Amino acid sequence: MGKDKKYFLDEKPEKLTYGGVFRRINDWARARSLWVVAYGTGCGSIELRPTFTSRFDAERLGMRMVATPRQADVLIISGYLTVKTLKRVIRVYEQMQSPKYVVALGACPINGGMYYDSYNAINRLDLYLPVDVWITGCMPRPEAILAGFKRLQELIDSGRADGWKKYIDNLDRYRENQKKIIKNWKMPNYNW
Amino acid sequence: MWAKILYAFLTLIGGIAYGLLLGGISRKITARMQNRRGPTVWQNFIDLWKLFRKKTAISHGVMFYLAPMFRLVGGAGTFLLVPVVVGSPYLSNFSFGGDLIVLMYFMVLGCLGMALGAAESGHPHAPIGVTRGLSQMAGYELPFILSVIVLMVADKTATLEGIVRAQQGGILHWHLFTHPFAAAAAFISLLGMMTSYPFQVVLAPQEIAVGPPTEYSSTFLSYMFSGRSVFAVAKYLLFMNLFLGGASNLLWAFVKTFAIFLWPLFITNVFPRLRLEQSVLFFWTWPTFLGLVDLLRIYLVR
Amino acid sequence: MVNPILIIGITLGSAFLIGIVQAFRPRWTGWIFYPTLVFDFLASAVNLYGFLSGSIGKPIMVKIGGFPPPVGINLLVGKAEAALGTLIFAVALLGAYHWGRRGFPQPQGKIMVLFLLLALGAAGISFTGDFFNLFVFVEITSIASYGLVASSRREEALEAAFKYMVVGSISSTFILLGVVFLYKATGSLNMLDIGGKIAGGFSSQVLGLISLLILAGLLVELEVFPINGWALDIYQGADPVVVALLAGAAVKAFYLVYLKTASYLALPSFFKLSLIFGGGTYLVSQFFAWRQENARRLLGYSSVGQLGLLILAGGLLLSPSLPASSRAMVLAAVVLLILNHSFSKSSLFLLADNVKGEKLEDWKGVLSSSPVFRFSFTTSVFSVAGLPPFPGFWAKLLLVMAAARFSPWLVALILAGALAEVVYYFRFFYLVSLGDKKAEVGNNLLAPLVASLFLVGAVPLAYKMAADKLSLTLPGGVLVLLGLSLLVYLLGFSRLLQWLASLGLVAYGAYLLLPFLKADLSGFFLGLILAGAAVLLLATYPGAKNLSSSFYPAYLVVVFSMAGLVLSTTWFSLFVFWEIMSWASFLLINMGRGKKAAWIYAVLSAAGAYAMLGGISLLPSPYISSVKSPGPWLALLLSLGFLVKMATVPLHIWARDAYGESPDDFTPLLSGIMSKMGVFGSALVFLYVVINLSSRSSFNYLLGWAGVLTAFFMTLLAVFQEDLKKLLAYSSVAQVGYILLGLALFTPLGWTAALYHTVNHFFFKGLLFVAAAGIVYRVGTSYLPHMGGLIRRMPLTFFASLLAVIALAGVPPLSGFAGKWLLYTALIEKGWIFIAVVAFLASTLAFLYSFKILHAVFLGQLQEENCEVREVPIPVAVVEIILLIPLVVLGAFPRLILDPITRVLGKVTALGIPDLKYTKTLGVVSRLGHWNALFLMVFFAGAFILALIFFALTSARVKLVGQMDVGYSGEVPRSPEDLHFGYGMYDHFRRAVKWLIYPLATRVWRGIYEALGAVAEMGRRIYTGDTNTYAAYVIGISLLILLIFKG
Amino acid sequence: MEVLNRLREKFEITGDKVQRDDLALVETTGKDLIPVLVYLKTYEGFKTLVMISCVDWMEKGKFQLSYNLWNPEKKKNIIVKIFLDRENPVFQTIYKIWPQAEVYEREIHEMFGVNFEGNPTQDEELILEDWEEIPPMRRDFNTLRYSMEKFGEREPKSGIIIRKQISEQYDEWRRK
Repeated sequence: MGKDKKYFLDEKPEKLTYGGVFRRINDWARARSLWVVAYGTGCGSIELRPTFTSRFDAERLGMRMVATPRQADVLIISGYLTVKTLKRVIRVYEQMQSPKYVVALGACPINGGMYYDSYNAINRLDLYLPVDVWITGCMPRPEAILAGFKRLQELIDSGRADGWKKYIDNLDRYRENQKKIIKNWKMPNYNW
Repeated sequence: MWAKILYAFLTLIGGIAYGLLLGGISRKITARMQNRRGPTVWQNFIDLWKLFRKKTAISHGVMFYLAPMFRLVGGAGTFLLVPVVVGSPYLSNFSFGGDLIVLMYFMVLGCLGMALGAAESGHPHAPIGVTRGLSQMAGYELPFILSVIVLMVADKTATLEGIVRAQQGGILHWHLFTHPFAAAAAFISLLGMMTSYPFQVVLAPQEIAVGPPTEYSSTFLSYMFSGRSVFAVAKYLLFMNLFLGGASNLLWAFVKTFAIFLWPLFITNVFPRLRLEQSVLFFWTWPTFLGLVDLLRIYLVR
Repeated sequence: MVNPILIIGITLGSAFLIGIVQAFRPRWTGWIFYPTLVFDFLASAVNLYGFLSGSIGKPIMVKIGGFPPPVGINLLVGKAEAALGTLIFAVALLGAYHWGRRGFPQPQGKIMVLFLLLALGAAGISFTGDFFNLFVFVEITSIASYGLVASSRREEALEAAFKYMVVGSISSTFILLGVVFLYKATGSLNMLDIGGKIAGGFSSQVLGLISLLILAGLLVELEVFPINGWALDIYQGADPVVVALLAGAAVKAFYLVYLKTASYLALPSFFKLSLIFGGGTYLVSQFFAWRQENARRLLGYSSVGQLGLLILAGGLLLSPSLPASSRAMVLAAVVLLILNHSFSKSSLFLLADNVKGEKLEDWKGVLSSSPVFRFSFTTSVFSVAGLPPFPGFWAKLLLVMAAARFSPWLVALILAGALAEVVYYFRFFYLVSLGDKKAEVGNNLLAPLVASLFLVGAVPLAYKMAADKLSLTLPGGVLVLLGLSLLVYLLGFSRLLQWLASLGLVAYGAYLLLPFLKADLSGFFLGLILAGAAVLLLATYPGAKNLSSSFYPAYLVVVFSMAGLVLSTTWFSLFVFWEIMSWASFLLINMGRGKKAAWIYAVLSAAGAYAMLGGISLLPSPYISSVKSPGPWLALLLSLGFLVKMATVPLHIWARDAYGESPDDFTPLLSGIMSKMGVFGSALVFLYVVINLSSRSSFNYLLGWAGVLTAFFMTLLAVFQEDLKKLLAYSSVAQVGYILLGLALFTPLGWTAALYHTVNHFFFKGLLFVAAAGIVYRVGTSYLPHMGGLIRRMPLTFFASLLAVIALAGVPPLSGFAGKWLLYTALIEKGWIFIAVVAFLASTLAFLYSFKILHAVFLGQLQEENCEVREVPIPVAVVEIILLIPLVVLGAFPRLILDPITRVLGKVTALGIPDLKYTKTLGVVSRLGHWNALFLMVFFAGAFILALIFFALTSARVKLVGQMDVGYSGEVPRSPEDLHFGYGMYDHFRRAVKWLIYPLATRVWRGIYEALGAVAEMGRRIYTGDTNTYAAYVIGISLLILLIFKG
Repeated sequence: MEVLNRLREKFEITGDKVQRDDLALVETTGKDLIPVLVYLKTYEGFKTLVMISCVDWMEKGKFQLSYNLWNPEKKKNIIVKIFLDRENPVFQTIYKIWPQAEVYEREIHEMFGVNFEGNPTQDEELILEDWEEIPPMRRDFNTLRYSMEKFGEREPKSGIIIRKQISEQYDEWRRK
């Protein structure tokens, strides 16, 4: 990994404060402009398609799918998460720019769901990433997802969706958990 | 002079706002065409503010850092070189800065700057998008140049004011009607310029993320966003002045640019996407042929 | 004065003596052999000096046996004879020395005798004043030759000797028959006597037949086509020293006697005979040599060709309708041709003796083996191929000018032959300079060196002769500078010293040429050349670079010949400098990697130049500024050379590789300034040659299309180029296409655009090529996909390249836009709207490669192997900064250049000044539109800075991340290569335009070359190598001559 | 299916069964498998390899490899089975007959630990990255215990006890 040092920034993100002059209006705008990174991690991502297209039309809430984590605000963990996917999810999450939010769909991210005894699917997502909103069900219907997003908007609007802050504050602990199951950590220490 | 700059600045703010609003309207119209409600027309303002007030941003180097400024200034410069209302002391912007030729080259500056910044991001999708965009530009420039040259030769002037003045005196003097083939060619090439749907391979979110701005985030993106909006407005204004007889007051300017704005919007919602070589060859055949018809007419009549 | 009989007597005596001495003391033979030759040479030289200095007034007449001329045998030695004798013995001496160093073939004494006899016979042929004596000497020469040729004892040599013997016997028979009949008819054998009788009105029915018999015999000896197969076999098979003497000198004696006989016998159709056989031989042999793979036989073809040219010139001399002034030109040309051919060919044959093997392949790498070899070879090849400043060039110039009075077709023939000669000689040169290994060559190089030094020494003489005859004046200052440039070669032990000397010399040149820096067209270009050369020379700082020791001399020669070119007042002078520039640049390009490119460049340059020369020879007046009005075709001919230099479609095929693979330090000059010489020349053509209105419009329109198509296609090709320098090469050619378009418009505005672009193109393309040189030097490759991300390592170069590319793309607010604006305004004003459309499209395409340059080199991912690359060397950086400033300053204040251009155009009366006004608010105002450069610059800079400040104040926390921290679908990229988009950047676009970039021109040119080569190959079959066939040819052709020209 | 008759004539067939009209099962020995496959592909028109699967017969100490072939013209399936020794599961690759077999073999190697000699890519990771245990689809692999150890607790304490019991029962059952 020594060679990669010059190619990746090996520096911890700084802790951020939450507030400022425009706090109210910022939160209001953030709540109404949620850009979702289009990354289907599990079976639940099939529910996202109706959510975002004509039938349920999440765009009326100001939501959009974007293709790159750099521009996204929301990361959706749609269902079970395998170890292999988790590595990518961590990298994607860390490449998003703050403030950023995580929404977990279905039972699997909560406690493993029907894959509780799988050799490959993690049991609890919040050990590895700060989750702002859980939406239960296996799978949750688009209505439920929309309700979840509504909840996320409320949280953001009231300034309580601060998972991104928690993640930076407790980065070492999260990293410890992550490294526990990702034995061979082939990523840079900090993904930017 | 300072007053002029102030007016121009105000127009610019108005232009950006108008561009954002048009973007919102287009999203709304698209939504209605797809039988859904869609976001509010102010959605783009909200997005812009959110992006502008993001907490963190990443940069990949100097050009990456400067590119949004290039984009914004290029877009704004283009906008400011086009008079909104010809002859008006308040709304003719900086059209003394140059004529149509200047404008056509100045338009490239912002795109080129942004392309360089995007390329510095080191993300392969960015230069892929840029090369696609430039290639497509080589496609749509041909019919556009043809029609612009038709107008310049017909009106014996290269200034936008001159071209607008040549169209005064009734709707039938508009170049849209006096040079219908050239106008058709130009309006088809407008589709390419706006990267609206049959010619949308440049951004192609499904395959190359969003092309050039893949790595841009936060405040950088907000600059690009506003630059893009005002650039679009500048193009509408340019087409208004070239083909729709300019505007005699602000209201007319709104109406005409809105009409022009609807054209690519309607096309974009009903067409699938062409591959790059298809779109280039398309531009080099039918619209070019249309443009040549008028060019030949001008050449023979002269 | 030395009595010529002494030469003959002593030589004969020595020959006998050697025969005797050899029997007792074989080693002593040399003590007789060499002094004899030295004596012969000195005696002839003394006589020649006497004739030249005037101390010997009239020809020396030697009576033998005391009988007066008509009855007794006599020798008649005039100026020509003395000169030829000197030449023969000089060559013989060189050959003998060479042999001495190498070791004589055995049996030594006999060979020496034969050698002496050969020289003696050749001298005797030229000295004699008697037809029967002539026959005797011919026999002596022939027999000596048979023996010498056979002496090398190779199979081919024996065979050749046998063929020669058969053919020579036939020829001798003809001569003897002729002499016998001549005596019967006239009752005399003395040449003068017979000449006098014939001039006095003596006539006889058989006289014509007799003369033809003698001449036919001589023509066989003169190796005319198609009865020269035996000669080629000798050249190929015999000992090179013998060949050097035979081809270099002995044949010239036959030539002299041919001329003398023809003029004494005064048959009216002689000149036709000579023209036909001379021209035919010349053209055919130059042409047949194209595919020749045997070096010695190739040189043989060349010799035969040169002889053909001499016979052709002789035909011109014999022509009754040639004016006296032209006759003097032809005479001078003949002298120069003989001189040139003797020394260059003996040098080449003696060099060939040093190379093992005869195939061209065996010659690979000999150029790098030793500097002496390189010098002799280059000089000889240049001279024999007729390149300046060597005598061969002047001879051809004189001959062409004289022939132009006679017939344009003759000019075409001479030039076609000259071109064919360049083709194969430079193929030879290209093959020789190939190869990385040093070939093993002998070290017996003194004799060829001396021969080539003779050539160099003959340059002033040749120049003087040509200048007298053509009333040619070259700018003296420039000649001095050119001479000094060559002296820089002597500093070859240290590149640094050479560099400093070059800088000093350019400064001195600027000082010397300062008076010419006026506000006219020449002054404009002169300023560009001097300032540009100084700046670009600065960037060639030798440092650790591996420059050839002849780099700086050649560089300076290019620079100063360009200066001479723009200062020329006559077309001759322009042509001379043009040729010097072409060949110096050829040498420079040949120093790079692209040897083949250099060859193609040489061939195309020569083709263009010879077309130009043909055009010049047909012009009514040689003065440039005298206005003339020939048809558009002549103008096209005249401008063909310029078009080649500008690499206009379809003559562009040399450009990519020549630019791309020439030495990196030379390319900026090539692109920035040298290509502008084509612009200068075309400007002259537009201004002074085509002034007839109707022909001008069609000619200009044609060239306008040529310019715009060049711009379009070259831009398109640049888009798909994967090599930095080749990309820039295409771009450069395309930009010159715009300039040509501007010139072709022939409106004040068009010319303003062209001249503005000329200057501006120097700035940005010079900058880009200098930067490319620095990058290639640091990175070690010019292959684009191997670069990328260099902005982190070379920020200054990136910044400079960025500005240059913006200027190149013509985007305001930098300086490049002005050229575009002026050009389009001019185009639309003139009404060339279809051209305008293509030009616009081409400049749009330029954005594609502009982005490619910056992205592929500087942006994207920094490759692993380039992580330690440093910024370009300091001199390069300094030059970058120097060239950077005008891009910005001119962008804001275009009038800094526009005003001088207006002044220059004011001098050009045919055009008038451009219709541009300057106002404070609108900036530059044309009839069509306006453009406020300063405002745009201020606005852009101001708005940019404002936006930047606002951004810095309001933005989120910006973190500079690592180069591979990109959103890569959650994956961790493995290496920069995976992420870099560098190869095949516009493949999608290529799919759209592949029908446009089909390499048609290359295929067509190659097809023409191959087809001609195939024809030459077929033609060569007439030399069956069979003695019977040769004899049949000889008899058949002689009979044909007799039948056709009898009356 | 008359194919079976022909097979029986030519090769050593240890068992066969016609499951449906269009599906037959053939059992053969390791040394005859590849000839059988080549024969089926070349002469009988079973041109497509649908899949290769593996079954762990832990009690018998065998792995069963099933090669599922498809005759697109006659619309017939045939499954050729062989048994391998569970302790030392080694077999030849057939990727030269059907290139797509390479990936199936790779997966079986990863999931069951069967070695396919000659398969160039079988040691590369397919699904499991950095796997250190015994292959997870072997029946003696206790996936629940693995999940508990690796991914931690799932529910409050009581739940853990229940899961522990389950996993112990599982282990006992294995031992039988």
